[in-house]
Amino acid sequence: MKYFLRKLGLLAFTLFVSVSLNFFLPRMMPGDPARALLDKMENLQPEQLDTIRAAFGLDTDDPVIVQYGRYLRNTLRGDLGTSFSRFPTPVSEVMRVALPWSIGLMGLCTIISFSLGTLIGIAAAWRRETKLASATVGFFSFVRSFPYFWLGLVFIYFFAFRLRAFPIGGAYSVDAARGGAAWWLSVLRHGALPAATIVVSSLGAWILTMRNNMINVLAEDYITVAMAKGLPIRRIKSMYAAKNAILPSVTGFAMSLGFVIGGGLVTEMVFAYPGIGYMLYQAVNAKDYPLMQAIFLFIAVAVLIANFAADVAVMILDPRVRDGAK
Amino acid sequence: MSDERDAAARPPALELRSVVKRFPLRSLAAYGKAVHAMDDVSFVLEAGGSLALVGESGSGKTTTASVIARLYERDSGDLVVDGEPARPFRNRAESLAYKKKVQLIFQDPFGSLNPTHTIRSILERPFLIHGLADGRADLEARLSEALEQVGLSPAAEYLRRFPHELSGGQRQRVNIARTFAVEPSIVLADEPTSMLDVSIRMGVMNMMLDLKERKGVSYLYITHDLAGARYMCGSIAVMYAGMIMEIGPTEDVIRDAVHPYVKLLKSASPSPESGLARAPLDASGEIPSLIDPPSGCRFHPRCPYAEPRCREAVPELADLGGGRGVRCVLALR
Amino acid sequence: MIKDFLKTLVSNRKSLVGLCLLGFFVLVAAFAPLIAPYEPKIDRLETVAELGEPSLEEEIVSEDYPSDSRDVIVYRSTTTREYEKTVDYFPLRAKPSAEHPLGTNHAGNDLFSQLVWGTRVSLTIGLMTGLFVTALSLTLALLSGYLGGVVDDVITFLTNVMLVIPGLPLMIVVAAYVTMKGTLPIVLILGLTGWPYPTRLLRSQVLTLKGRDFVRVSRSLGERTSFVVFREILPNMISIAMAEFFASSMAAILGEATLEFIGLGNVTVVSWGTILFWAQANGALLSGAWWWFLPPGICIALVGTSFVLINFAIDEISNPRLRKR
Amino acid sequence: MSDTMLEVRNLRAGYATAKGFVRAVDDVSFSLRRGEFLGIAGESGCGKSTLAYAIMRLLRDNARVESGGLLFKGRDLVPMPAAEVDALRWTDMAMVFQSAMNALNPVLSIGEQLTDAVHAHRSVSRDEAEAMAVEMLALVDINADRLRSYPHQLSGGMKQRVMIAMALILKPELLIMDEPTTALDVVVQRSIIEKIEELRRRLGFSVIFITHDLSLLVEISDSLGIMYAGRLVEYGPAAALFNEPRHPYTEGLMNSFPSLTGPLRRMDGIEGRTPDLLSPPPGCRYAPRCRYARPACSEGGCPGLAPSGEGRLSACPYPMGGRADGGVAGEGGRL
Repeated sequence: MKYFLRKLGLLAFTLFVSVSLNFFLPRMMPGDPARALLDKMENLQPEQLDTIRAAFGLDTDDPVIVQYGRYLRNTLRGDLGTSFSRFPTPVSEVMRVALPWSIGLMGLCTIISFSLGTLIGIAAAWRRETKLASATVGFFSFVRSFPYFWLGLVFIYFFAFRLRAFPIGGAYSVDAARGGAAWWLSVLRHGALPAATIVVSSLGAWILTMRNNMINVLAEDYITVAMAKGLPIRRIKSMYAAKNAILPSVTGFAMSLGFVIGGGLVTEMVFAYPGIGYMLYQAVNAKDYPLMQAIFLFIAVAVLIANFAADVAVMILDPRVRDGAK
Repeated sequence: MSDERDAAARPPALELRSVVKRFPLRSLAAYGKAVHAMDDVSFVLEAGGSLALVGESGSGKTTTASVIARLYERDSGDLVVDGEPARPFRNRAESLAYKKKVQLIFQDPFGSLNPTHTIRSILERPFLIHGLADGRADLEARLSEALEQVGLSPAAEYLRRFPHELSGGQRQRVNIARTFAVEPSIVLADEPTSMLDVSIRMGVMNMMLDLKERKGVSYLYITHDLAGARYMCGSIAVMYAGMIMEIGPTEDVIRDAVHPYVKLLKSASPSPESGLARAPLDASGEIPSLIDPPSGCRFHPRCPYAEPRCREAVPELADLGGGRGVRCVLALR
Repeated sequence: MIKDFLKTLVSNRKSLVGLCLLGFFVLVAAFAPLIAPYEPKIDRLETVAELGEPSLEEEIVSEDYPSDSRDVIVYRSTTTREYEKTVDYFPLRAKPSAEHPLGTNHAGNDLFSQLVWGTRVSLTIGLMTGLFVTALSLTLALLSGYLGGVVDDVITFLTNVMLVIPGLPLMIVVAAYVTMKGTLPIVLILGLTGWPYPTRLLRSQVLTLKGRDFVRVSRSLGERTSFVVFREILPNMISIAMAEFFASSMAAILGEATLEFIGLGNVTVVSWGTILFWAQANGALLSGAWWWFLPPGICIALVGTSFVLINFAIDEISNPRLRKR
Repeated sequence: MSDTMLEVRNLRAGYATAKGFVRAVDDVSFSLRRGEFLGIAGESGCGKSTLAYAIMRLLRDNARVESGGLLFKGRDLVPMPAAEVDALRWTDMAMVFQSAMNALNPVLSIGEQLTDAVHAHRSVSRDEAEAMAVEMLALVDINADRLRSYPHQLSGGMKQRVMIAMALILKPELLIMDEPTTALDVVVQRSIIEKIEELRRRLGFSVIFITHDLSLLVEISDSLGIMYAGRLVEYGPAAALFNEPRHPYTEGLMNSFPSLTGPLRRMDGIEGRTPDLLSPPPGCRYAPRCRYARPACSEGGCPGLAPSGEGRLSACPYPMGGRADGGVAGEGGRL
């Protein structure tokens, strides 16, 4: 329980830091990006100008601390401002359209990649003397070094452009009626390449982490004891080796998850997949700061919550953590 | 081995009076709690004498050594070295002067030599820090002497090596050489042989006894092994859960222990002469947590003779005469 | 000890391959002007030939455009002699050929030259960031691990917070605000989002070392804190700090490429990331120009692999369990 | 039915390292009677753990038995197929490991770890297995409610008692204990040893108890084997070995434990260090450290165990009395 509360506290504080970063970043930047932007965009409509002014706190003479208070209150209420590239749509509305795509794509990919990578890592450690194991490890440590977006480009080139097996971008076919079987099929076909990109790029990290953890655990005395006890190999592998080896993996979810999500964003950009990653790309190009910040905030919150879930999972798996002994 | 020099004229080398050391727990949930590592610890180490501090793991004996070496400062109580009460250091000179007098030997021969340095750069530090060598040539001579007096010769051969190129026994000899390099008057030896191979322990122990004779230092010898304590020291103090339970001349305490814990320790210690026919232990259990130590006498939950009053108040260390003291209500009868 | 470490690094087959690979790219970066056939942003070759005496007035004698990619202009100058200047324009979006081994891009720049010059920029940014991150996290780790107390609490807490805030989106947002152009801001952005993980690892190493007996011995002998930290603890952290350096450098090279690819870096600089940016912006994919976007990615992956290989060996040195028996 | 539980015949075993093959157990032979308590003493690196793991057929991938036989109740374990070994292990012979801290799986409850051994070998219901676990825990004085506990919730001594309960749960006839009390405090160590003695009397199994602490073994063993640098150098009844060591190494070891109650005298231990098994010295491996060594000791092969009377075996060809000078302890009679 102590552990749970401590993690909950950290979650709350990290949320607060993310929200505050969002507010202070543009105000801390040297060279005043707001003024630069205003000077550059003379042909904006007055309402759009107001949006920008509001985003940077240029519309008011209130001291920063008052603006900060107002910002916190608004954020808490879900009011994230107005997008000025899609004026006058509120940012939250813009995000609502993009979210399901991202959650579907990245959520699914993360789960697939984590489970698959963990399983392969277990196998690679269990039979680490075999050629196949070292080849797998070698291959994925090489693949891991490719940038996500580049792997996406390669996939588009080979599978979409050359083989024409998959569409080159987008998330669904506009020809099919939304919600119908044909439409769902097109969603799958559109999602296949981006999903493959994310899974292939992130798989290596999970495999290597799990493999190293497993190798460490396999050297423990309790594995020898389990062998001596004559337990079925399946039980030794799962309840004695993997259950211990997966704990650091789940804890390490924090770092890796942020990385996978980041990679997922860029993958969306490459495939023009209408999730929040692609939206972030458009926002960056249009210098739509309110939208950009809202997207960052959302991603941060999502990662934080996923991490918290991982912490809870560790608590369930590891009795030592449950007792606060570790 | 227990021929203590006539020490009446000199002040004791070391005296502890009611020293207390607690380590507050830093976590929020344990706010206000502390590890009671030393509680009301008092003893005297005569100049040129040797006192064994015997206890199991978690008894606070290592903390005692660290407090005397002033790696941590005590919370309360007096620490008197060579008749001078220890006060907070006002400057580096005072701290160095103290450290020159009191030196520690650590338990782990593998961990106490920095693997990235050669024996030379390890061993020359004490001379450099305390300014004990007069020029390069003198330093060389002193380095050789330091190694040779712990039985490592030719010295030049060892100076060149890295710690991982030495055996455990050789490393512990280097440690001892480093300790004696500053010519301390008090040596605190924290289980110096417990991690060595059995067959070479006696060699290290004998060497320490010889060094003591030659240098006239005083030993505080920390160990969990009663027989080893008897071999090394004239007096003995048995610690349990942060407190001294019995103290006195070694032979008296071992032959005729008063405190039930000391009796237990004695009957549990391996002793081939006693054979298998010995009586079984009459107590069980393990050392209590030092975070929530038992009320009253710390040994009462395991003590076969415990009475209700043992639970209520901590017994005083009763003076039995002949230099013996016991912290137990039984001793008062 | 350091010598031993390097010896082990060279004697391990994996790390030897890694070191060779890295060495290759470092050489390419260092000798870019010698290796690359052209300057990275040149789209034409001009040759000037002397034809005759100076004239009284400046005039163009003749203009000839024998082909789309060649202008031949003959002109006279008043002070010097008569010149013939031949300008050979590089073809745009050319396929690989003898003159342009990796073809040219939309602006007629030679892609092979860009790749070679880009090595310099990408590697510099990667290694500089790696150095910056390692120095920063080593400092924080030593401060927090050795001093403990409130300093440790604050640094640990900040590390934990920054650890879970996703790095790339933060980097994107920060980069979008930055108006300065150049290499330094990128190094700063990558560095300031890259320190938490290495700091955490290094700190736990400091804590382990601080508890080792040789540190206690050192203190009981009367060594100064600075000696304990820099001579007793630091030398024992070399292998782990090296590992963190390579890991951070790799993350930086990937991060830099990603930022450049999104267009958040300085698109006028030639690096592996910007080559990919222009490739994407000019539809290299859908015109089948694989020679444009494949090589930079492979280079990134090869450098990354070299770091991974070197780190495998460092891991094996510091973790005996992973050693092949 | 034969009275011999285990017979080790000329066993050679070792492991491959980066620098070469280390023969950690070299030509070791002894036999163990039903119900006997055999103590094997030796310093670190003498091969005593390799011997234990070889008997259990638990040597790791890089280690192997080179030659020799391990006859367990008349059947040789060395060539036995893995499936048959699996059937024997834990049901007929079990092992208690050095560090109970690391020998228990931290994420499974004590109950699960006790019963999964039962389920692996007997087809019993969950309740029956649990009843067996409760019974075993009671034998080692641990309350049944500890079944739901996890290892980190137990003290060191309790963990080691759980390990003993786990080893005995299928009522094996042979129990191998590899330094089972080394990491424990003296009082706990003593109570564990008393517990093993009591259980052995009640259940009648044989014990091979391996430790570096000779002073402990002398009190509890029926027979004693002394190992040095991979070789068994002396073997015989514990009391006889203690009172009258016949091998200089045994004498040296005896001389390494100061006495708790006997007369106080200077003890010398043994000079020098144990040899590197990658390149053992020629002749008797103990010769470089032996105070009685003659030139002939450092030549030729390593002397093997030979009967030295009264059912005792010693690997020193020179009987104690005939040595160059009288031993410090050997003659005088210490007690």
